Amino acid sequence: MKVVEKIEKKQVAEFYRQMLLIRRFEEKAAEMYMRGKIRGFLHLYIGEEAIAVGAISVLKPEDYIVTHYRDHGHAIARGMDPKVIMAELFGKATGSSKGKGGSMHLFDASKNFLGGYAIVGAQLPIAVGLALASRQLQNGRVVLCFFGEGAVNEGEFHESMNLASLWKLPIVFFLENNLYGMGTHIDNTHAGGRDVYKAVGDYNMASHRVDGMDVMAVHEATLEAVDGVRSGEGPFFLEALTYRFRGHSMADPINYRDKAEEAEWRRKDPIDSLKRWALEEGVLTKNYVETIEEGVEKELQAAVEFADQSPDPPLDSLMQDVYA
Amino acid sequence: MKVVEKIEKKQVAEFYRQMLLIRRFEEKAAEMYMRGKIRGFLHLYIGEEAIAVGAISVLKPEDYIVTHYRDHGHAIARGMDPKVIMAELFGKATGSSKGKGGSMHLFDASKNFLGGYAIVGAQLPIAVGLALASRQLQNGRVVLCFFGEGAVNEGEFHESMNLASLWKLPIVFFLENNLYGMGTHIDNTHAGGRDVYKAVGDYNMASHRVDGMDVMAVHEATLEAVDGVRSGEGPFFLEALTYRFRGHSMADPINYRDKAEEAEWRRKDPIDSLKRWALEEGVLTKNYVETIEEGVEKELQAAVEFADQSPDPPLDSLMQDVYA
Amino acid sequence: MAEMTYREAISKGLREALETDERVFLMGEDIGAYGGAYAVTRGFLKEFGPRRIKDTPISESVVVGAGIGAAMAGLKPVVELMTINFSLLAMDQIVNNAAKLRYMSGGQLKVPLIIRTVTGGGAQLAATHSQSLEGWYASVPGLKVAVPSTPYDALGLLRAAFEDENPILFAEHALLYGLRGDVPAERYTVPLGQADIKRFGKDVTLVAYSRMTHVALRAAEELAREGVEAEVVDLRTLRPLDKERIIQSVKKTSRCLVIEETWRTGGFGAEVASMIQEEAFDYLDGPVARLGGADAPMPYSRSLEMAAIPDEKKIIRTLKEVVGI
Amino acid sequence: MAEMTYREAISKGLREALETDERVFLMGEDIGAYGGAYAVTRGFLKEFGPRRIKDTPISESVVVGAGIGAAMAGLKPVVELMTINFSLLAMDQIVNNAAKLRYMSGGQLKVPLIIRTVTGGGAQLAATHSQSLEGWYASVPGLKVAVPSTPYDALGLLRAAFEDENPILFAEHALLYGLRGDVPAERYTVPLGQADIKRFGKDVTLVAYSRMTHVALRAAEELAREGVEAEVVDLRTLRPLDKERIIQSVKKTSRCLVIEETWRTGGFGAEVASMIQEEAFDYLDGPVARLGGADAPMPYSRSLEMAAIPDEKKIIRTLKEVVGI
Ligand SMILES: Cc1ncc(C[n+]2csc(CCOP(=O)(O)OP(=O)(O)O)c2C)c(N)n1
Ligand SMILES: Cc1ncc(C[n+]2csc(CCOP(=O)(O)OP(=O)(O)O)c2C)c(N)n1
Ligand SMILES: [Mg+2]
Ligand SMILES: [Mg+2]
Repeated sequence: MKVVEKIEKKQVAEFYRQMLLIRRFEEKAAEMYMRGKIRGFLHLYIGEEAIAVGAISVLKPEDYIVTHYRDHGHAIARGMDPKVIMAELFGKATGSSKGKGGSMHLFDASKNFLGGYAIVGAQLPIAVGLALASRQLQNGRVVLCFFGEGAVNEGEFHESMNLASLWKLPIVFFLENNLYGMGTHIDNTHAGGRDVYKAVGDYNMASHRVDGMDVMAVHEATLEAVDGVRSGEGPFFLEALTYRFRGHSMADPINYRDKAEEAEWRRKDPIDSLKRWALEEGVLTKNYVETIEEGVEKELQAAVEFADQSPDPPLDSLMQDVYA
Repeated sequence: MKVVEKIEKKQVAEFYRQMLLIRRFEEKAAEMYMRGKIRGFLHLYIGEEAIAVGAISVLKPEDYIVTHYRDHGHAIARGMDPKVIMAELFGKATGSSKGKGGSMHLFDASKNFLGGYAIVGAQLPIAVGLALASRQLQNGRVVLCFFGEGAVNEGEFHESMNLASLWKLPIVFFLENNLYGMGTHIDNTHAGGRDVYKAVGDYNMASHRVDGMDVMAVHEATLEAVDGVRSGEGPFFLEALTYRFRGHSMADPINYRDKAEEAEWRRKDPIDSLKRWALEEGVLTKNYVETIEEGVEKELQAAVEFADQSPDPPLDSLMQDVYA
Repeated sequence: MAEMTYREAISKGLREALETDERVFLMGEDIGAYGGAYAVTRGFLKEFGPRRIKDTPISESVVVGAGIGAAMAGLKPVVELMTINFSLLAMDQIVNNAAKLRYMSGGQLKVPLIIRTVTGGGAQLAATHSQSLEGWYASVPGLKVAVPSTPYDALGLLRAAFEDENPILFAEHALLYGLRGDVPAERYTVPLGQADIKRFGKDVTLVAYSRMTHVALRAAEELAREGVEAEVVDLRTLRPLDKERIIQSVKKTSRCLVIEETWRTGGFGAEVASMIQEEAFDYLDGPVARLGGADAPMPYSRSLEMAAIPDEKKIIRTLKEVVGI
Repeated sequence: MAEMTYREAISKGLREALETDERVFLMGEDIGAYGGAYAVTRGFLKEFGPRRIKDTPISESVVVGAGIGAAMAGLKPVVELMTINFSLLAMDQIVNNAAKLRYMSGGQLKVPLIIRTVTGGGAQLAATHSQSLEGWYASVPGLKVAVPSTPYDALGLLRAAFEDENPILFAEHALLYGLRGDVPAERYTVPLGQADIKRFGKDVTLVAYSRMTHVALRAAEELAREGVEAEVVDLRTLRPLDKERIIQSVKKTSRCLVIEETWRTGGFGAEVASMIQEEAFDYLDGPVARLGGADAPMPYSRSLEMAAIPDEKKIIRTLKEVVGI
């Protein structure tokens, strides 16, 4: 665990709570998927929680976030209510998108959480536009944009890096490099090798790599990145090395990964690590940790109940919100 | 003029002949455009002749070429008959595409000249595919792919660089950097600055810059590039600095460029330079040069006559060649 | 009342918006220093400065995506795609983001974006540069599509587009920029979704839009000399589609020809024709006929291109051979 | 005769081609190590090796473009686009290069490329992942579009695609992969451009394709119980379109409903309906009716999604209310 100066116990506790909330939320979601309560594509963020939690903790409420379809973690870290997320996954009228978006398309405009994007790379141009608005309006807002290493090979990645840097827009591009895009390893997709963060030098963009399994490290790196970006230095590219413990989606048999590799990464579990460290260093007491854990359980219990008991969307909502 | 060892007089004469043929062909085309014989978009290559001529001189007949809409120079350098090109520009049945392609879409399959592409960047993926075929068929063919610096900002550029390098395909990517894409200067479009050739390091691709006004230098650089590529080293990226002496197309009023800048580049005229050098160094005699010039004039006279006297495409050809 | 060109009308609409609404800015390839490929924004960079008039790299996808993002954040961007042909490179952003973000967010978001672009053939630009793809966009829920045929409509529709809160594809026809027409001095708008009867007649309805409206009008003039009075309905927007006005006209005339420039097969004219026979079958004397572009890529040669695009002669021939006028 | 699934039929077709034609290779995202998002190519990498089965980066445009280039150079590539939704990112290559290169070169070039992709909704994948965009491609001259509904047709059309020298979009329906059906042991092909009467009847013609064929067939079964004999025409390919067979059927039944999954407005069904009333107006008892998907982005919720997609009930309701059965 990275030793971060000035970090408060309260913050550590909150990191732990959020990461656990995400983990348990998704375990519940997986369970509900098996029971047919959730359908379609469900992409779990399990293993990667430190990134969303560490990074988003740095933002102000007025800052923007966009991300990919693997978006539960970011949504929860941004403070979206697990109830409305779970309800959305259940396709209910009380869901964040009234049941129309589903797992891949979470939004909370009130929190400037402007979406999960299910087309790989499609959120990058959107991030550029949000940052452009911030620049035009001189309102100091920063955009935090998450994406996977698979998205790096899309043309839109290139166009977005170039334009963001050319116009010195306030964006932190946050690459969640979990080594695989579906079943395809980065070595088979990225000519530039595994050090993706170095590849943006050609766009005249500053970049940095951080341990994606260490919430403290992610927090600190993002803090620095956001500070620079907010002060007008132009976009910053952060890469976190991480690993998804589960398959790409619930449909993935995961027959393309090495068991030893999986085990190695599991040993770096970001939640276990934080807990161990916090207890060992006396940052958190066992008691407090248990209180957090109970709180999380209760919140999720309530979320599932809420989702389950909520009504389906009325059929006439089918044609609503097509136009403003 | 770069001193290139081992170059034969015959080759120098041929460089001069081809460059002059391109120059005079396009001057004729511009004239015919003003007279309404040619319509649509006409993009002149004037000023950039050294690139097509120097680079294409290196290829074997079985190698492939693709390029952009500014394609007369490449077509002529590849040995396409000016007659059929002019007829194509006139929209005649005897044109290379039977009058259907026009200036932006020249093709000569018999010479593996596989086209001018009018969508910026669209030839790059095609080049990847041709090279992939060469690899699959193990036939040793190399692809030479031309594009402008404006195309570098398209997503397809990125996707093509990555895939070509990842699969180590036999392509020479040839960037004709004439500083402007239509009216927009490279400084306003490319975050990485003017040294575009350096930007491909991130794709693990070798690259090199050459003086695009010096046919010898272009020839030599391409020779080296093609050798490496043919021997299986993967793609190579060549950048030539150049300048288009005319507007983007015949419709361009050119009010975005500095007159001093234009004058400076005109002083580097690749055809004048070669002629001066060849005469001064005694590589070519005045007499021989004049013979070449007369030959070119005659050839173009014949081309214009051929185009002018050729019939329009028959109306029933409208629906031909939609399908194979 | 002032006479101005289609180009000037659009420039005027853009200028008005830039002057009155700080949220408005323009972004696109060569709209600044170059003045716009079709000179619509000539002088704008000087007048409004680089904060409002943004030259972009040749990167259609991020430019449109950035427009969407900026619109979501409360601005009113006008993105110019030099021609509709290049919109294919931004199609995912248009179809999957601009059109769907509102719906997918359960109504939380709005994307008040105008995408200006140039459509149509007829200038011998050949296959890749002569397409009329607006019909595809008109089939996408969440988008609106405007296709003005006159300076009056262009300005009125553009004003309406600035007042609208949805993503709008605004397709200007390359061959209409020089067209002159009257434009009132006082402010007006042309609502999105209101077709216009450009000529009244009782014998047959010609449905068209954009440049084909003028072709239809010329055909109608010629028919009038033969004593046939054609009514010309100019759709003005493909989505929303003013079904009512079309149907009213067809109910009156009992005969209809739908004219469009794009490939006949699968063109939006098929939607219009289908809709008409669905809604007015019992009023029809015969099938709703269609005249579209040739089902071939656009050829470069003048004579072939002319053969590929509907003109007055083809309209009259179709009316005689198919509609039975 | 063997029974196999739609998935197996397509795998079989690909395998045959790989085995018999050295020019054939497969290329796409996750078709190798992962075995294909819909498991069509499971085991192929092991069987044929990485020279024939190429996993690609997530770069739709260059993957399709590379397929075009390789096809021009004499190979027979099969490019897989994981779903048709992602084809939007390769649309320029498909529409401007694959479809037009032959024409623009005056017939010098050929692009014998197969683009396999997955279309359709119904699996609660929401708006960006549930589109049926094949109709757009079917409107592009130079392309062919196959949309098989059964294992038999899938294999037969795929074989025909391998024999064809043109670029072909081969759109498989996500919900049909598990469908079982008979496939003859001896080699056969299904020619591109030949619709199939999947059920004979005299009272009304139902025109459909892909998964909607089955929905139409189920509706027909139900109607039969009420004494109405519906004829079900499965288009099998949208381009070429088998006008003759459709018209023949409509001339017999005098009534017609065209069913498709995509948004009703501007769908390819409009082309079919327009064409029918043009060619068979005098045989029709009433308008050619259309039933399409809701004019909204696809919602995630099960109940809303079901409301958005045509089903047996909606077919029967439309037949009763609009066609007057
Ligand atoms: C344009 C596009 N192509 C393909 C897909 C299918 N797809 C969904 S996720 C994915 C892998 C993305 O990998 P990565 O960016 O590394 O993110 P990760 O899933 O690892 O978080 C693919 C290929 C898609 N959704 N969009
Ligand atoms: C996708 C696309 N966008 C825009 C255009 C319009 N356009 C044609 S050429 C051009 C400039 C290209 O500049 P560059 O690549 O530098 O080549 P140059 O013309 O300088 O040779 C533009 C914007 C196009 N043809 N295709
Ligand atoms: Mg990944
Ligand atoms: Mg240039």
